[in-house]
Amino acid sequence: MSRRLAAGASAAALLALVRPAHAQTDFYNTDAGRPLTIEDAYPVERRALELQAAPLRLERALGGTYRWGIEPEMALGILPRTQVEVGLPLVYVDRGTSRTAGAAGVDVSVLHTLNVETLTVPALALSAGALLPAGPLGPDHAYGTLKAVATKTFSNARLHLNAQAAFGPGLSLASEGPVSGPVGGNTLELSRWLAGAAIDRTFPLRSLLVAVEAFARAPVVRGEEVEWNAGLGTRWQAAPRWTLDAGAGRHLTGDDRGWYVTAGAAFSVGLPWRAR
Amino acid sequence: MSRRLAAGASAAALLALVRPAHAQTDFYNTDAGRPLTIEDAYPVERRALELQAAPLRLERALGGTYRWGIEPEMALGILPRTQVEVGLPLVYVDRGTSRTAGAAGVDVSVLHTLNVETLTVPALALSAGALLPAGPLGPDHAYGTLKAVATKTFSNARLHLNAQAAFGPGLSLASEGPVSGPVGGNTLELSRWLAGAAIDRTFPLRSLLVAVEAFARAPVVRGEEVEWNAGLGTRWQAAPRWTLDAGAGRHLTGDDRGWYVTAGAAFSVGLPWRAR
Amino acid sequence: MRRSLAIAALLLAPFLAPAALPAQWARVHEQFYLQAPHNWVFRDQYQAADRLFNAFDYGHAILYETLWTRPDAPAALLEQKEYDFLTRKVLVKPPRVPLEEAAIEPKYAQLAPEAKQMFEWAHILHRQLYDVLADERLDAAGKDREVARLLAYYRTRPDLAFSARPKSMKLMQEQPYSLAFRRAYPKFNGLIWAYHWLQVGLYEPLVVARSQPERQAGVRATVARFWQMLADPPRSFPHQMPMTPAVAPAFSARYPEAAIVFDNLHSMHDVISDILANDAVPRSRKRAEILLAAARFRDDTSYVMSRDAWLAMAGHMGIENMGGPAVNFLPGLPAPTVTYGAVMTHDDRTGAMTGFSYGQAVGGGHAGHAAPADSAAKPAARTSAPDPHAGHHAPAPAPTPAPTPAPKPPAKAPDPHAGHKP
Amino acid sequence: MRRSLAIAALLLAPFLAPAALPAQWARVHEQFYLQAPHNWVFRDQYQAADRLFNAFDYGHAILYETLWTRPDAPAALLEQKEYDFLTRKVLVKPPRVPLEEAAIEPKYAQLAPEAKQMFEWAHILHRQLYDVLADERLDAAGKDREVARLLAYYRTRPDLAFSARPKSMKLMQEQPYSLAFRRAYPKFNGLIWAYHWLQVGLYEPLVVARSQPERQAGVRATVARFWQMLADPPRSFPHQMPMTPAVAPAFSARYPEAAIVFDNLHSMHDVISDILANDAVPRSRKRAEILLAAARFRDDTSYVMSRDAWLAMAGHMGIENMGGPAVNFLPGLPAPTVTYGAVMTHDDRTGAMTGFSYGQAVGGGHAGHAAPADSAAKPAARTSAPDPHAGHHAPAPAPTPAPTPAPKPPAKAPDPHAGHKP
Repeated sequence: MSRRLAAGASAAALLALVRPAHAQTDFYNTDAGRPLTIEDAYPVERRALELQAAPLRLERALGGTYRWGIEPEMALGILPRTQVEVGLPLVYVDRGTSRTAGAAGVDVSVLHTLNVETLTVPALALSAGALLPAGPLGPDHAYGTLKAVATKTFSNARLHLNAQAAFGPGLSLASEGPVSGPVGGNTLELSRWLAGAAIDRTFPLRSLLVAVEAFARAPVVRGEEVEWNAGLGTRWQAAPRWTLDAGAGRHLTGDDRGWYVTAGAAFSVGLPWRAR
Repeated sequence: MSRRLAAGASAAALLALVRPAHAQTDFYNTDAGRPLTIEDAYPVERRALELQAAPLRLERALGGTYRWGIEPEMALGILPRTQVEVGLPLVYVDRGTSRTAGAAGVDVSVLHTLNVETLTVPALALSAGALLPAGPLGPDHAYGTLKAVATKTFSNARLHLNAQAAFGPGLSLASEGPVSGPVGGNTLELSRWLAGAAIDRTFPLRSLLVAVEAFARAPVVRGEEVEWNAGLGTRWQAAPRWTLDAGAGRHLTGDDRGWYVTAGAAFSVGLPWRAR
Repeated sequence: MRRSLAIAALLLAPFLAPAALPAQWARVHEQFYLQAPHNWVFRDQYQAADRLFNAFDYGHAILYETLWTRPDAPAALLEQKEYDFLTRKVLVKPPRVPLEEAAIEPKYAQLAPEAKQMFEWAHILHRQLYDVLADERLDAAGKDREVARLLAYYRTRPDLAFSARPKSMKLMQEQPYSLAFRRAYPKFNGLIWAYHWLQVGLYEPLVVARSQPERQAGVRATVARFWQMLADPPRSFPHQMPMTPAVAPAFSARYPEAAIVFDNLHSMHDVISDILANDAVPRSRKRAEILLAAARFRDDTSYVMSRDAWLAMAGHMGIENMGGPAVNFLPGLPAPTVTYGAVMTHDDRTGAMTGFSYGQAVGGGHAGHAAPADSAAKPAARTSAPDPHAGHHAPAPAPTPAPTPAPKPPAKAPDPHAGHKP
Repeated sequence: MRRSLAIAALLLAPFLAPAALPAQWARVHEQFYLQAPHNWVFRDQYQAADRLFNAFDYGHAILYETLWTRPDAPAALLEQKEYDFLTRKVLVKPPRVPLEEAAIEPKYAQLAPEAKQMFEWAHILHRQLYDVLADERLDAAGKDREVARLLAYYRTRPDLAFSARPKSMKLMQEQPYSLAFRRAYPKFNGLIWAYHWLQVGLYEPLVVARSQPERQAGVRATVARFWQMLADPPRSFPHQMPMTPAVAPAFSARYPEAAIVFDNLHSMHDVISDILANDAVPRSRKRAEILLAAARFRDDTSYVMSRDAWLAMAGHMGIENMGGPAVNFLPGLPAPTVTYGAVMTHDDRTGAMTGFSYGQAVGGGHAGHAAPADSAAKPAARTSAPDPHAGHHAPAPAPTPAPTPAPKPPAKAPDPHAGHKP
């Protein structure tokens, strides 16, 4: 594989599959990528440990390239309204004639919710994350992201706003010029910025949530235009400890209007505790 | 698309996706393709009408070609131990640079079970089917198949044997020589012959069945060797009227060891009846 | 080619019959239940009760499979191991959907597929009748019409349908093989009878209730009664086969044909248990005896009784020996002694009542400890406990709604006042 | 860029607060339940009862949301529409998992997130206590130890935990806003009280049963009793708030701290209903009143009583006004009058009993219609009906196991003999 191709594949995998992973068991607490890119402002509960057991993702991008990903993650509610999270995305890129597989970095993040929603104030959260070099498809350098999230609940729906910016030496990837094509899907980290909104509606007696989103992002790759995306997804509380999610999305702009589908299952337990 | 490529794509879709569709709601009555190629000897119940609601199939063959299929089917228990079935496979072939979509023929079949299993005699069934020309990915001519099925139940498992042969003018396809590559997956109809066995085990309190299979087939395409395949699958009774199934399989021989995954849901109702 | 033949021989080997058994060719076929708007209504509206019936499927099937495949096993296999599994696991967490019995009793199903399908066809009738009687969209006439349709559909399979003529208990209890099961497996036999009690008993609250809330409450009460039978086995189990006209008299009076079919069904369950459990019937004869009994349960001539005789027999067997009636055993709720939502005032230091700030005591009789008009319907404990409401009246007396006396009070209610400072 | 700004403004518009409301900054946080091997045991072992509690979540939440968001709606919205939906749909087909209450009561949750989370934290304690008491792997000491752990964990959130000191009913019933809910919505109020009856009542069979089958049977009976309360509302509902020491005296004696917390929890449920339902509290004051009441329910000083006074008060309020006791109301099964599995012979023409071919009548007293030792425990109808077993004896008398008399027979059982030819 040529060096350029390798770089392209690596970046593509990276862009497609690695997201700040604020996994939450509760079907009502959406999480970036589970199922939508745009998430809500709430962390996992304090003292909860959540495991993303089988988070699958299939994406089709330009040229019939199929990418498969499995993204084990764990999130921990370490402090009131605060979670830390670690993810290890594993990626398999199938370009037909060539295939690549491996880890695509290590993802760590912390999310802190400032307040609980009241009649006058939406819930607000701040998140900071880093993608660290690891694995054959991981980045060469560490990247950082900062993100602000707001959630406002109406009687019949919730509205979520996300705004995010990236920084770090990894942005020098852009100096290599455009990769072989635009990358599809749920690409957050290596956007110069990302902003979007999601609306979800809950069917509380069924413990089911359905959501739609639209967001814009500026890819770091030089020469790319602002890219618009749309997605829809659902989360369902299958059992008290188990949440299932599924989603799909598509690019609305650019030459290649790629799509992706996701499916996942999260399991949660509490931390051990003993009275002092 | 060149004529040869078109023929190849058509044959590939055909081979991959069209099977005699003996759909049965009951999780205990396996059906060709739902989830395995090798099926059991029982038809749907008399007076039952069964609809395959969302039978999906994704297959990867040589060169990174992904094929997606949706195969609506309906089966009717018209007589004691006898069903007729009609299926309309819809196929989307994604060769990366080119994509083809459309119907891949009309599939009709009848299956008759000769007897119910007793301590000394296994259940035996005969099936006759035809694949009729229809749609852009359908065959040019009608093809026929004949099949014999036997099922023997042990205390902890069941064993199913299938043997099948094809006939019809469609076999002249072989005279065009090998298509661009061997076709993957659950390819029954256009084998000169097919023979195999499946073993399944039931978890009756969960209304769950898991099964494995191995079968050999002789592709009609001249010059192909006998091809060995293996698969595994599961069926689950999700509700009295709903059965879900999922399966996966792989070629064990040949240059291209392609794989496939399937997922489906079947719904059943009874025919209207009034006392005379 | 030689390799292919070898493979073929290998694959076919399991299909070769054991030489000792004669070849059997059976052609009985399965049939879908009657399609109707009331399909699965009972499952939808009475989930917990419906799931118990799924669990019962398992109990019946594992019984036959064990009796047939483990003839030399100690009685404890059924009486302890399977019994505990059934009552502590399967009934407690019953399956979500009706089970595939052939997967639980594969060898029994091969032994007598014709008899197995008779049970299945009758179980479908059982289930569909619950659906009709549970469907609040149907009025009484609609229910009668749908029950008649179900019975007509049931009759379309004369090769499977039980006779609608009552059968004498002689067919069940006085055959050469009779009683082997109840003697060797009294707990499991009692469990099966408790199953049959609920399977016919549950029709009764569905039939006698006058409203949807009464039907919902009645079904829960009947199910609770079934669980009560499991508390001290076999003493607490029915001592006789529960007869539908005794356990569910209103249902039996309204749908006698269905009641007779179910009594015949439940009789044949016991007969097959006896044939399988009785060593005096050689294994080579068991299929023939089962098919003979099955034919007698289908025909309208063997061992028949009149309907009047059937009713008399059920009465003489004694409802008290069958687990008791399926309705009207739960006492009424206690009659309140204050108006709805009345506010009593209390001394914060002692908790003692000091008066009413809203509402009042019900019935002037409370004032002087005299029995009110409905005192006979009061919990017994009330009459011997000091009445803390005596002598208190609301500051501004409101109209006093007289509570309807509860029809069936508990014989004895625990007295929460005992041990508390008055 | 102008377009981007316009889009941003559009997106942010819904976040701008209505000018009339003061900004509220709340920071209460959620916490996971105590991780333990007994997690979800109750759900696993008592599915139908557990699901009712999921349905109760919905009832509580939709009540507050409706009271807050539809202040001008007619009473029929809650008393008929929501009541029917709850009792005919939600309770009949309860949700499979505990619900997300914030999704049912989003506006109430915004009004008073601190109070909402107090309820949630106490509901977690409720649920986890069922788990401990339902766990057959724990002996009595193990259960006591785990209950103590749960209470200690509950206390780690002083910002959410209800006081373990009993509160006077004055806090609930004698505030300026009190009684508004029960007056305007008697059916819904009764339903909430029935919920609270079951939520504390269900501990009692779990505590008093001596075996797993008794526990299973007891829980079913208590659940059946709850359904009985729905049959004739509001007459059949509790007329007073069910007090834990009255409804579940054994539980309250063993775990008084938990019982007090639940009484305080259930009191505060009623208080918030009154605050929301009472028009005398202006909308701008409702949050403040709720937070004030919540603080009083958390502290150990406001409106406190001694435990003895609490017990006395619960007794004086009258168990008969609270839906009755949660156990021991179901009569015993009838005492059989034949030996287990006895075979009566019958005249096939009339159905009349002719004798026994196996087993016999129980108790010689049957022979002469004299009352056996346990006649007082017999169904009343038995004594006035001719005894078909009189005078019959088994051909070969077998040892007669004397059945234990059933402790609590039904006051009256329907007589299947009536109308049948003897």
